[in-house]
Amino acid sequence: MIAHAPILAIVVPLFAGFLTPVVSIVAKRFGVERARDWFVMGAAILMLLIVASMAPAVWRGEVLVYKLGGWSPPWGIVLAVDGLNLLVALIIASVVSLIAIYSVVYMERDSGLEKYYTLLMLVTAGCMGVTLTGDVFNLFVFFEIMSISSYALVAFRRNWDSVEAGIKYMIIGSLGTSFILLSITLMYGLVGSLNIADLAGKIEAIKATQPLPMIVPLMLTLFVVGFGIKIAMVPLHAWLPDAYQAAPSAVSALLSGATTTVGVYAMLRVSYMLFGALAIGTMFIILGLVTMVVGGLMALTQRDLKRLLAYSSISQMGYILLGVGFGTAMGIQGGLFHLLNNAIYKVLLFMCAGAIVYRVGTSNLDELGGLGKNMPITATLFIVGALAISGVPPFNGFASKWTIYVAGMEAGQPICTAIAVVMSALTLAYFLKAINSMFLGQQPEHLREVREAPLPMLFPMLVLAVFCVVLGILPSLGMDLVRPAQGAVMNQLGYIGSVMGAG
Amino acid sequence: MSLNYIIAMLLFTLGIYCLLIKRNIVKMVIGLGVLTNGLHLFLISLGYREGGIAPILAGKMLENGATAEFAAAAVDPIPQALVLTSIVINVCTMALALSLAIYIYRHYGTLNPFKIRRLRG
Amino acid sequence: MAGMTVIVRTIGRLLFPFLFLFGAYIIVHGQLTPGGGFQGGVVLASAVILLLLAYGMEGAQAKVNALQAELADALGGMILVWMGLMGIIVGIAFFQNVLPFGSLGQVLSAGNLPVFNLGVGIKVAASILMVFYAMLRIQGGKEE
Amino acid sequence: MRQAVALILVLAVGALLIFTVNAYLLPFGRFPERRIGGFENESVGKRILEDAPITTGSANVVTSVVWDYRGYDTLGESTILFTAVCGVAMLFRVARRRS
Repeated sequence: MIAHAPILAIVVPLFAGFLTPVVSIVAKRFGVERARDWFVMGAAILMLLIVASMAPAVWRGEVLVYKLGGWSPPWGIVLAVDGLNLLVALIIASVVSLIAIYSVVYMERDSGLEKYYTLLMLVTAGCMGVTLTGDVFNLFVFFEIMSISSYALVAFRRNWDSVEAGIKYMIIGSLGTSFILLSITLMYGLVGSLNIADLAGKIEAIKATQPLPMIVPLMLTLFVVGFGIKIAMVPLHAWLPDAYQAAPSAVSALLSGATTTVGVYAMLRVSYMLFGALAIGTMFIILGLVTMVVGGLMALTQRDLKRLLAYSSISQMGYILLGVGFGTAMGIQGGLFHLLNNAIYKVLLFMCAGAIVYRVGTSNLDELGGLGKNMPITATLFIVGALAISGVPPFNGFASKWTIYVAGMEAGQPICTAIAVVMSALTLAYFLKAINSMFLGQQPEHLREVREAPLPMLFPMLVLAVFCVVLGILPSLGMDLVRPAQGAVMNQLGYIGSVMGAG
Repeated sequence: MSLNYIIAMLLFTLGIYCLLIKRNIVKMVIGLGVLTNGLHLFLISLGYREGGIAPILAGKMLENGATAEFAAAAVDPIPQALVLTSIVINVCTMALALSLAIYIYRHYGTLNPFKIRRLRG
Repeated sequence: MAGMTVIVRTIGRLLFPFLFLFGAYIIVHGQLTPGGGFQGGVVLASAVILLLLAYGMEGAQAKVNALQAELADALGGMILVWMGLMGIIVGIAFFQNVLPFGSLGQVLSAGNLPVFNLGVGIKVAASILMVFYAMLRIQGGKEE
Repeated sequence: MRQAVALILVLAVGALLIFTVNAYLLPFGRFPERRIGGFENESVGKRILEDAPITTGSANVVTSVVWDYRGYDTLGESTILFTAVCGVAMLFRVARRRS
């Protein structure tokens, strides 16, 4: 079965998605509605195990190539798993498993839960498909699965805010995916192939012609705009705060932990693999700085917890782009490590916000206060997450941000490093403000009776907080996780060779 | 310069223009449709060859087993397959977008995206 | 939905079997002629939607009700999934052809392809019907 | 004002696209040809046209691409259909709040 692991990692959530409506009908008939939740949870954990089973081979430096339908690389679709894919797949599978556990209690007051779980599994299948595929059109198809199900999930509660956020996200997101499709079309017209490795080799040859054909930077721009919408790079970020604020917190956590990670992955894979030698580093540095600064400044003025987290999410994307943009081994390593850490503490923070919304019913900072006494565990976990995201030692955010700073100094970009340090301090400032107005200070009368969040919600939060601390104390552990991915980003020829050689 | 490419790209940009300028969500969704259809037209045009036949083995060629002759005459099948996929994706996006538009109208009583602004800051 | 005049109703009733047959033809001849599962499925769905327009919700639900559509959707999905998995079970690769090819140009040829077309035809017809039913449920701004 | 800016932006994008497409992609109606790089004989579509009737047994090459060479894409496509149906059904669900 190990040989089929790449396809099974996609097929398990996909089939779980197809089966969830059937399972919930059957479960309802037998009066055990919870069976549906257990089924989804089981599928997510099974997926995590399958992804983990690929790890030893990939960390040895192999590229796992799976030929769908038995067609050799350029003719059919292949799945190709190298270090980068594996890291992202691990992040997604873990995040989804934790969110499946968290949703059991958090979502129990909503109607239409079988649809929620179906869409959750389909988002997962889409993320996995984008992550593991080695074919650029297939990447687009699964990107659409991921996008369409996340549009639906954002609008899940159907109230005023969420339909507004849903339609905004949908229109902006669809524009982005059509840019991606246009770029894929141009590639097909240019070289007549759709396989990423094959395209990489051929575009490399085209780039060698003098002068550089204008179509190559055009395709790159279209890809960056398309994926940039998904990761909310700054001029394209308008949808994100609305979507994160209006969606249920579990969905906000999913979007910040899984879909943005996939967006970064797709951007890295496409830009470094297909357009490696162009000046993409400088472009990423500039975009990263702008994203970081604008996201941070906007977060300062927010009065809603989830909106604040959304803007800080934008700001963290800037760090990742900055680290990756330095282009050195250390910079890419720092950027990918930050990608991992961002998924961990961002999901943690959104889960804490969800716990507060679950108990109090609002995420407006003006209406909260003095909750530290009532919800001590949630408060502690939120503070852990907030310190981690602000880059305070000994938490994981510090380790990755430090790597990015060092990489920046080594790459001869002290100004970028200085801006990043300042923005990190700013992050601490607005998180302190949020902590102050939520957990400290005057407690309004109506919050006296608030109780601690239930255990099934606390458990995934605890797991994530433990990761925050462990990766902060032992940063080398995280570095070991990330190093194969960094090797994969920089090893274009190896990837082409392994995939094309598999035929 | 070929007319097919130009018109396809014009449709694409017309769709973008529609998305930027229209003040009605349904019209924006129509713009999205125009944009995608431009792309489909472009994709199909990429695989065309002068005087080509549809990539379906039929009639005399099928009886004679003339696959080599067929391969030299038929148009590219891959863009057609991609367009089939893309059309379905487009239909799905539209179905969901129009459903959301129905909900928007029920809540807000308007389809003007500039009036639908509860979330801000 | 109330339904329409007697002219529309009569023509709808007369056309329904032909549309259904045409849809089935497109699906079954997917590997021989232009068309296939998606296109045929849409034609099948349009046959039922014609009834829906002519006779209203009840007329269409008498042929295919919402639960049947949901089950057909699941059935179509399962056919695709199982044909895909057959490749793994037989021991080659996901989506690999496992059935014999037959002779080129016959209705029963091309291995897995007719089965896939059949599955996706059922699935598309059911899905499009479900979208229509779901949207009609809140017709007039009021939930049923 | 907004209209003018949008119009100029769109015209610029359109002109860029039309120029690039005509300058670098294959000339219309010359399918296996490629303008730069000389990948004419490596075009995937060309090879599939030659092989498909034999390797998949289907007379309709588009169907054999849709369901065999790129069958996995089509599985994704039907998943999208399922997703959209699920999303629409989710939006129009009858709310039955638990007490």
